[in-house]
Amino acid sequence: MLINVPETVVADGLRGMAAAHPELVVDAENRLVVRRDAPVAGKVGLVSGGGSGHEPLHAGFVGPGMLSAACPGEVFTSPVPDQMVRAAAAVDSGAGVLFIVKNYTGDVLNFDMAAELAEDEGVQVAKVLVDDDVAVADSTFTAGRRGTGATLFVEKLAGALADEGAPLERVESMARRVNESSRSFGVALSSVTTPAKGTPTFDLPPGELELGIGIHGEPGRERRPMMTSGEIADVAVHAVLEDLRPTGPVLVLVNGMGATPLLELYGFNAEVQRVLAERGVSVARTLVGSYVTSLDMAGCSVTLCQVDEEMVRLWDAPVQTPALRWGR
Amino acid sequence: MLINVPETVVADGLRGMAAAHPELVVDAENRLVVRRDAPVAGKVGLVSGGGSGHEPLHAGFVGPGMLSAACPGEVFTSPVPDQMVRAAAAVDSGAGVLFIVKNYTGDVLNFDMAAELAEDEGVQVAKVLVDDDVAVADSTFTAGRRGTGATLFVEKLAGALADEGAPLERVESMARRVNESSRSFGVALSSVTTPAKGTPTFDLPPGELELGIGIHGEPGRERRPMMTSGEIADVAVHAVLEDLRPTGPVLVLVNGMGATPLLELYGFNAEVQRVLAERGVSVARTLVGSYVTSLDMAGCSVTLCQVDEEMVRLWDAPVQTPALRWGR
Amino acid sequence: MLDTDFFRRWMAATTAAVDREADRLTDLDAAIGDADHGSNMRRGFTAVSDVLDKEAPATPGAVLTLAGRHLISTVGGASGPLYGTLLRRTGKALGDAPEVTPDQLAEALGAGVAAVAQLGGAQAGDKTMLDALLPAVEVLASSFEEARDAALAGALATVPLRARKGRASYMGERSIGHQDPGAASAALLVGALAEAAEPSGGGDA
Amino acid sequence: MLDTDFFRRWMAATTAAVDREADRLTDLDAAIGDADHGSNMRRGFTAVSDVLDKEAPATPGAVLTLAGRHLISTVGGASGPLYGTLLRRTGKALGDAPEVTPDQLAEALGAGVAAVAQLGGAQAGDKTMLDALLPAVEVLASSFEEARDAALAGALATVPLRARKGRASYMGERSIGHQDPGAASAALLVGALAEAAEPSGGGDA
Ligand SMILES: Nc1ncnc2c1ncn2[C@@H]1O[C@H](COP(=O)(O)OP(=O)(O)O)[C@@H](O)[C@H]1O
Ligand SMILES: Nc1ncnc2c1ncn2[C@@H]1O[C@H](COP(=O)(O)OP(=O)(O)O)[C@@H](O)[C@H]1O
Ligand SMILES: [Mg+2]
Ligand SMILES: [Mg+2]
Ligand SMILES: [Mg+2]
Ligand SMILES: [Mg+2]
Repeated sequence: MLINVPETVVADGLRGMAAAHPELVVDAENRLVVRRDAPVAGKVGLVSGGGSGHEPLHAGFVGPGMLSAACPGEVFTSPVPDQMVRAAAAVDSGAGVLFIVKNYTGDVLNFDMAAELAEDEGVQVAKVLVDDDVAVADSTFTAGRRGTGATLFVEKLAGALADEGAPLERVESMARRVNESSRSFGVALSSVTTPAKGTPTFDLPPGELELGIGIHGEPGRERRPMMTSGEIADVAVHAVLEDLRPTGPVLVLVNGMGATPLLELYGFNAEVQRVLAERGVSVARTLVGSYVTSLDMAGCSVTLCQVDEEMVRLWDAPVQTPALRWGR
Repeated sequence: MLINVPETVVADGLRGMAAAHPELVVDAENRLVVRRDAPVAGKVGLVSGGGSGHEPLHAGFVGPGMLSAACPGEVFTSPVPDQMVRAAAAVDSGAGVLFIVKNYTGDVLNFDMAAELAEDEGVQVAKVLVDDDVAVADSTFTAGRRGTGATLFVEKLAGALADEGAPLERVESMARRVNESSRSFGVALSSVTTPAKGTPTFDLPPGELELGIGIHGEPGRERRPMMTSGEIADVAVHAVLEDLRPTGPVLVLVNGMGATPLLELYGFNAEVQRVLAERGVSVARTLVGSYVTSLDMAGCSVTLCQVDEEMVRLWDAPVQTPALRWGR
Repeated sequence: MLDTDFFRRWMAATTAAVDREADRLTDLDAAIGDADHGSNMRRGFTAVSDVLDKEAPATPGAVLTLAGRHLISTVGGASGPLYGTLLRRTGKALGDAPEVTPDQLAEALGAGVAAVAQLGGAQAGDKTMLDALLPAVEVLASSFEEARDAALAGALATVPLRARKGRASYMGERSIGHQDPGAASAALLVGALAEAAEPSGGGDA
Repeated sequence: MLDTDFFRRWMAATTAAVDREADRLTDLDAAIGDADHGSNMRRGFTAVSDVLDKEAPATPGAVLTLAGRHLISTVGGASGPLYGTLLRRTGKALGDAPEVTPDQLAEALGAGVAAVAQLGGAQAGDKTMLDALLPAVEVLASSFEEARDAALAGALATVPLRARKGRASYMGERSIGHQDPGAASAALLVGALAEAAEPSGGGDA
């Protein structure tokens, strides 16, 4: 691992991010990354956050057209309420703040506490939960589906709408609609090694893979002998489509888990597109890259989001963040 | 590995890239990625290429403000002359073409042959060699220093100058100047596994690292017990500065080799900036990310490029490629 | 009677136990979670010990509410708000008495555990920290040793359970056969009561 | 006399040998290079065999120039231009005679090897394919078997050498103790001559 000591990994990362991104305010001590021009008058603020180790999510999505601020927690550990309260205060222009929360017990509890505290301080707060991972049964027997790749879609589309000056309830309902229109499925080809533990979280011998993994090194639901990229695309896309059943065009995110070479990820995208074509699903836009990662895990995930014209327009809208940048 | 069969890795990757980047012409059969609007009237064409497995280098740098075309070879194998000849024909507007060649025997020989053939077809061709890796002694006992991270600087700055309409000889001399002003040093924390071989190219037990590695899984010059991120920054930056001895500000590229988490890379950047400050070197701009990679290798490299005002202006100039995008 | 110092010793003994057992807690979490429970608990209780040294709260209730607030502000994850709420609510239930009886503590901790159940929505048998806390609270009024044994037994009894809450629930059937890390750390917290009550004092106190 | 068919058999036998030995060549390249020499050679000679089947060139010289051109167009890396040049220049030196003597072949291959040395700038002892090709050319006029043995001995003699050219040169001292992959493949090419000369014909011919 390229680290000093496990205890300073997040702070070190933030110091290094500050040096590379003078266009952001990076507060390494308080664990906060904020758009330099926040609060933007009249604009709804978007705050997200979660455990570190998923970079560029979330801090890499802070900037015009996407998040107003991000709160990075310890590695794979959701941030504490103090961070979100501070972030809300920093980005609220009076138009209110939307918390975008991935559905993990820790994130939900900490953001809930933060929302209460921020409201005590006079900030109007709305919350949206992201829960797109079809590998988790959404039932009374689980904590509900996990939030993974759809987070990127929610942050991008809601961020674009907020930049247009939409009020909090419209931004919130767009965020909710994006989440409801999105589903993901992930596959691990290797385990992940956290700085604190120093050895792989689970044993995954070469020649085997885990289907239905999350982004925290949780083992998946099923282990199989190695499959080809085409077979993996079949499994992942079918799993997503079974749950989503889109009736219109989709946004596609073909996401690398961290250690998967871009060359392989592009090859996997070719297979994902094949399966979508076979299933008659039309593709509005495709994004390929390692955006919602799990440290050094090898593997990939597929996220689909059914979109209408407004959503495509919001996707295409200008964005200026470290990790996503286009338009204008 | 997320692949179908080793034989189709490059073609599969290009098909997937085509689906994700309609703004580029991706010719999977002829192994060519070209700016859609090429040839641009009056503009010098920039063609680069090399073995695949280093993505986003080079195809991810094709677009306005950077390369006109890229020629991807087999994994870690330089492309064949036919590709460069075809690329030159596709991008030449009459203003000539610059070949940007990383200094490896294979790349040099294939681009040399291609230059001869393209000139036979009436294209004016200039060539610039990139050889920035200080880990290789540049002597009669080696094939000369390898080309690594400086390639990104050469392609960006020469690309920006070409976009301004500069003639071939000025673009060529800028490319040469950028290369002469740049030095790199790389470190591996794990080996690399190529699709063709399927097992790690060299043995690197956890808890050890290789100093002075290249981007093809060649073993480095020295093996050491694991070091902290700060110690690695000391070694890498000192090695670069010893050779470069900058007298003015520098561009900094803190580059991941493929499997290094962005969180760790940012942390490493904090250490690189510390060493530069200790050595009194002022930093003009910093780029952090996995740009010149070696498949699934864990590790990092540092590239410094001494710059004057013109070079900073060219760095800041708009660029619209899959991997680098800013301005305008 | 349990005075303020007893509560400080309790927190100190918990900090020492969590520090000693951090790797085991993380390994348990690696099996069915995300391999951070040990470092989460260590980070949190180190902060608790630091702030108790600095601020020296004057009552049992104040010790626990301060500890709880600091867990919430430093741990994150699921365990931060849950353990933070546990101690904060227990502390609040103790009011501002300078000393409390074991019965009062048992009752207050019962309120704290109920708050955890409400916040997290978990029930007995869901394979969470509640499976160690609930049986401990029931016997706490009898003796700290009995509570410690009940918590430990409760933690071990999570092994055959299938998780229904928290991260382990994602694994479905595959969560069976592993001890819940939060139940294991809850057993440490309860066990530290007995240590704090020993004449030698608990932990580094 | 060596007719056009002999040259086709030579190429076929080389293709078969390279195919058989591809993993070994790649392993040699993994030790001091980038682990692609086997797949490079296999890709190239597969293309050569395909085009020879399709185009059926009429003279020994035409067989080799066509083969060389296809190696250049399909191999890439350092070995593509070098092996391509070797066969192309050898073919050109043979002119358009319908049959050639072993002496003529020896002389022509000498010209091909000289072209390789010029293109790559390497000399004997630099730990490259030349260390197998140069000794083979010297004895080729005597017999194909002697040439095969000389090439093999030359390839093995690269083990103690320190590389000065190509990718292995980056390793400096650490390149010592490994056989050069290009020298090993050159020994296969030369060895295939003897196979092609056997009555049974070489490879899949
Ligand atoms: N809903 C819940 N109710 C009670 N306890 C829970 C709940 N969810 C999780 N836990 C407890 O939290 C523990 C995990 O804590 P930790 O690993 O620190 O947080 P995270 O799961 O966010 O990584 C679990 O072992 C379990 O005992
Ligand atoms: N300058 C040179 N002259 C002669 N042969 C060379 C030279 N450079 C490399 N070679 C040969 O090429 C072989 C490597 O070929 P290959 O692995 O296919 O290409 P690459 O090194 O580009 O990966 C080396 O083992 C060596 O024999
Ligand atoms: Mg966690
Ligand atoms: Mg190669
Ligand atoms: Mg955990
Ligand atoms: Mg090679």
